[in-house]
Amino acid sequence: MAASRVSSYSLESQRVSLARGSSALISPEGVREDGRSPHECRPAFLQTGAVNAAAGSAYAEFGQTKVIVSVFGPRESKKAQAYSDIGRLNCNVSFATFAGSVRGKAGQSTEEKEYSQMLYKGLEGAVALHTFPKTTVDVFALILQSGGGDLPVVLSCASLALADAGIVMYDLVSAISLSRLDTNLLLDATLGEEINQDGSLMLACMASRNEVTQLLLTGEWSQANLSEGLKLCLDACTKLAGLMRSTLKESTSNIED
Amino acid sequence: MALEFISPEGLRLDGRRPAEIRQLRANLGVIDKADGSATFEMGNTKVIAAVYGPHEVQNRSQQLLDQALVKCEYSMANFSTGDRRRKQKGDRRSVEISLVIRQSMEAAIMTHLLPRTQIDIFVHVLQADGGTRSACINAASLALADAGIPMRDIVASCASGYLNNTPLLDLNYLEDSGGGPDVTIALLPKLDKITLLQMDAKLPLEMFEKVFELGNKGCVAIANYMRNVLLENTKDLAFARGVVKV
Amino acid sequence: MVVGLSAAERRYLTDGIAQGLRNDGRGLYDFRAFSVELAIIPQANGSARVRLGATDVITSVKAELGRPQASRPSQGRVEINIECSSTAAPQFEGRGGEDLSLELSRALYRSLLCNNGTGPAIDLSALTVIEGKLCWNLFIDGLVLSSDGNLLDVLAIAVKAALSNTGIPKVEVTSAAAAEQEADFEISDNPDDFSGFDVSHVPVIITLTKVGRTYIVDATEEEESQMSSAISIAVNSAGHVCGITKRGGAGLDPSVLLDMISVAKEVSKSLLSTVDAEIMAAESRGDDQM
Amino acid sequence: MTAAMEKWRAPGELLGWASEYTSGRGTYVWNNKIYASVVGIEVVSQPPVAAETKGPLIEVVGGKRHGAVPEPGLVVTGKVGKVTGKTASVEIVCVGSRVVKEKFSGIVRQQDVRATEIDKVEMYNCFRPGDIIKAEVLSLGDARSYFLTTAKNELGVVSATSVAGAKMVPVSWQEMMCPITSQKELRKVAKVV
Repeated sequence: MAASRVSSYSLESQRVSLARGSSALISPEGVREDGRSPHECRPAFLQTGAVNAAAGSAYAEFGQTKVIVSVFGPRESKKAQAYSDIGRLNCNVSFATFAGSVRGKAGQSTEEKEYSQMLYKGLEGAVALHTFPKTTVDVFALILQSGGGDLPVVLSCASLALADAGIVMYDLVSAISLSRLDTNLLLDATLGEEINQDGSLMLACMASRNEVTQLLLTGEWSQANLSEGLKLCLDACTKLAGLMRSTLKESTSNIED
Repeated sequence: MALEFISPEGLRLDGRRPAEIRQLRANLGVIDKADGSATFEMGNTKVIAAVYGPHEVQNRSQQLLDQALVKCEYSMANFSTGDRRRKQKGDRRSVEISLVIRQSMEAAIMTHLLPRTQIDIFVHVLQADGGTRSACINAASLALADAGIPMRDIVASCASGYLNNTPLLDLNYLEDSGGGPDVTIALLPKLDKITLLQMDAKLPLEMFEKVFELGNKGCVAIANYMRNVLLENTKDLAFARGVVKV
Repeated sequence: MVVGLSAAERRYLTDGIAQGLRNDGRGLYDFRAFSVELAIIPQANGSARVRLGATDVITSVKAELGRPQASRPSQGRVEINIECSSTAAPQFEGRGGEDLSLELSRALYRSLLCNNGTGPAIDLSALTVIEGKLCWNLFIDGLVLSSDGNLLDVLAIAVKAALSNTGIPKVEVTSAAAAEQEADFEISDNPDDFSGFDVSHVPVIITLTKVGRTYIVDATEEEESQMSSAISIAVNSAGHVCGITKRGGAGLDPSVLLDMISVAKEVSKSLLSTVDAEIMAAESRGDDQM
Repeated sequence: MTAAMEKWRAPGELLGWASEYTSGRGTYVWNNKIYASVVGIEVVSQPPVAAETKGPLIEVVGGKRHGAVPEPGLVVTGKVGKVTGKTASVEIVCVGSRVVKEKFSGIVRQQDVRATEIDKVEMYNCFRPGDIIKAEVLSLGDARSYFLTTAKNELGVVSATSVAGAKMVPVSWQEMMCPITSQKELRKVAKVV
């Protein structure tokens, strides 16, 4: 997976035309719209410590999708919810008004609520809640640009921010999505591919413990497609986890020097 | 009058006599998880009620030291009315009806026997064809009885109106929106006490006497029906437990 | 409803499941008996009430004429909205039930209609009247009256039953107007020429709940309170997987995941047949009632 | 030590078998394997004499640690807020030696102020709003605050300002004196050694 450092503000003029026949999305030789091969992920740029006010934070860029996550806490649960003797994770995902092609994406609030729930479900299994009893860790994710595969990028970036905040975790959570255009599986799909997809699969997993924490699938899948898709996503998640680990190590070591 | 509510032969739009109540149907214990539950149907208006409690008060500030705290929530299903657009749950009309139901139920429940506790009454309208408020009160009384909560008397309620200068009993949606007055009464039949009396639109005083009288008779009739249902239910329970050899 | 299980009850439940025994005597992969009633909401185009054990839900399908989406001129739109009534549990009072309602609505939307409505479950192109200008919009509303676990599976059955009971009135276009103005049309309201819905492709959802190291089908609320993780898998009559939603926190080993999917496929065969049988029975009961 | 020499670890990295090592801070055991649970440097050291397994102790330390969280048994320092007849509310400022990023609220109940003559405790003679106290976390308390106790000699008021505004000097375990007006005020004083 190309882990090249794309300069974070390179504004390629990739116009994404919305209504496009699926044939234009992948050429006969199997090259996708943006030049990648079907099983190749988008160039990723990861960086921790993006927000110094937060206990921990991370910024992630996967192709056109740009996300920033900041983690606060563990701190006292604000409105005194019911007493709970283990820690609480409070996740909130919001879209910037300029995130989508149309300003203030319509139906944003239901999508935001849904993404917040899914972010919580994806991270819940990876965070050792018993190490900060009765307090809450707040995870605020902001999607700066929605270029497709927003949820998996938010998940990976959030787990990076949690690690950067020093929260005790069982493992990093890396996530990837995959779109199916009749039989060919396009890994780490862009917005254009996602709109014309026949089916999609989003997987979040704890790579080194080899455990799936979140799985969402839509569209009609035969068994063969399904198992191949799962395998592709698992490999991609392991590679992504490797990249996340090196990002974490670099950021801490250059603080030392 | 554009719409003839009463045909020359004295029949209403749905074929009822002016002083006739719609078809009543009720059954108890429809929700296993609830302490007491009941559905109540008046013609096409169908309502389900569930009672939880008496249980510990959720927030200490509302706790009453000498009596039970009765809380009620009324909500309508999205599909209950013709047009699908239902407002959010906490809209004004639902809050007002919840308050009305709570007041009439609180008058019947012997709250002083259950101090420092809380009784939740939840009512959901499955189908609305006029008189939803009355159906909810009837369903709530049955649910409370099913939950074994001590009550001075069951609360029976029904609505009556006045169209084509004849008093009508138990209005359906068409008659309700026919522009005439709508008098909703909730009654403790044995104690002969009114726990709820609401009327909108104008009505001359002597006419009001007649409509009110008709409504009263309607409530008494519904109360008798509810008492039979409760009797029947208790017989089934006794039979199921083998106490009574029927 | 938060089930107050004592430690002993919890041990009894989890150890029982580990040995393949469940509190109510069912096997690990057995469904509870369920009953289906059709056409219980007269104002709706189609409605159903399904009771599975103590879980009780009502769904209604309403069709309204409207403009199709710009990006999908040749298809009607479908919206699914589930509501948890406070009668099911005191926690659902006020805004309490909203999170669960959103989760159920999205899971159903994802499994039944797949992404942005292109799924094969419901043939949306049959909903168009005039391409690009006029189409039927389906509003599927669900209401949970009483909940004893496994809500998603019951709701899926209820939606399938409601759709099978749905009748869409025939629309004669009296004057095919030019592109922009409104075409005028006339909706026939005699029930005979209502076009029904082919629901054979609509999938059923099987939720596998992992308690300890074993997973079970159709968990009651008590069993759900002990779950470490749960997966809802939608399978249609062709045996294809139409949607997967993972709930619950703990991670799942991918191999276990694949086993769960195959078990779901196995169970779905028998469930699909029982659901169709129940719907058939309900329809015949419905006819003699009419 | 250059980065290559030290072994930087991120959460989830396999460190070794539970049979060979004993897991220390920053690590956890799962399926008898030891994994790292925080970002930091892997340090292997001799096992503490008490540890039952003989393997060397493996820890991941030095990384960024999340803000301190009060836990039963830890000594915390806090500022007294409202004092009522039965309780004194405390704003916990630091846990052990680490300052807290955002304040936690705790309360000292009448029965937890001192170990002797518990029912004759008058709260306003033990604490005054604005005092800095050292207390031990008794329990996680209820939904709003932690339960704290000062029922040990080295716990109680550490510094207080007198009515005249000067920093008072402890005289006995129950009194503090204002250096300017030499007026004595009653406090539950901590024996700061």
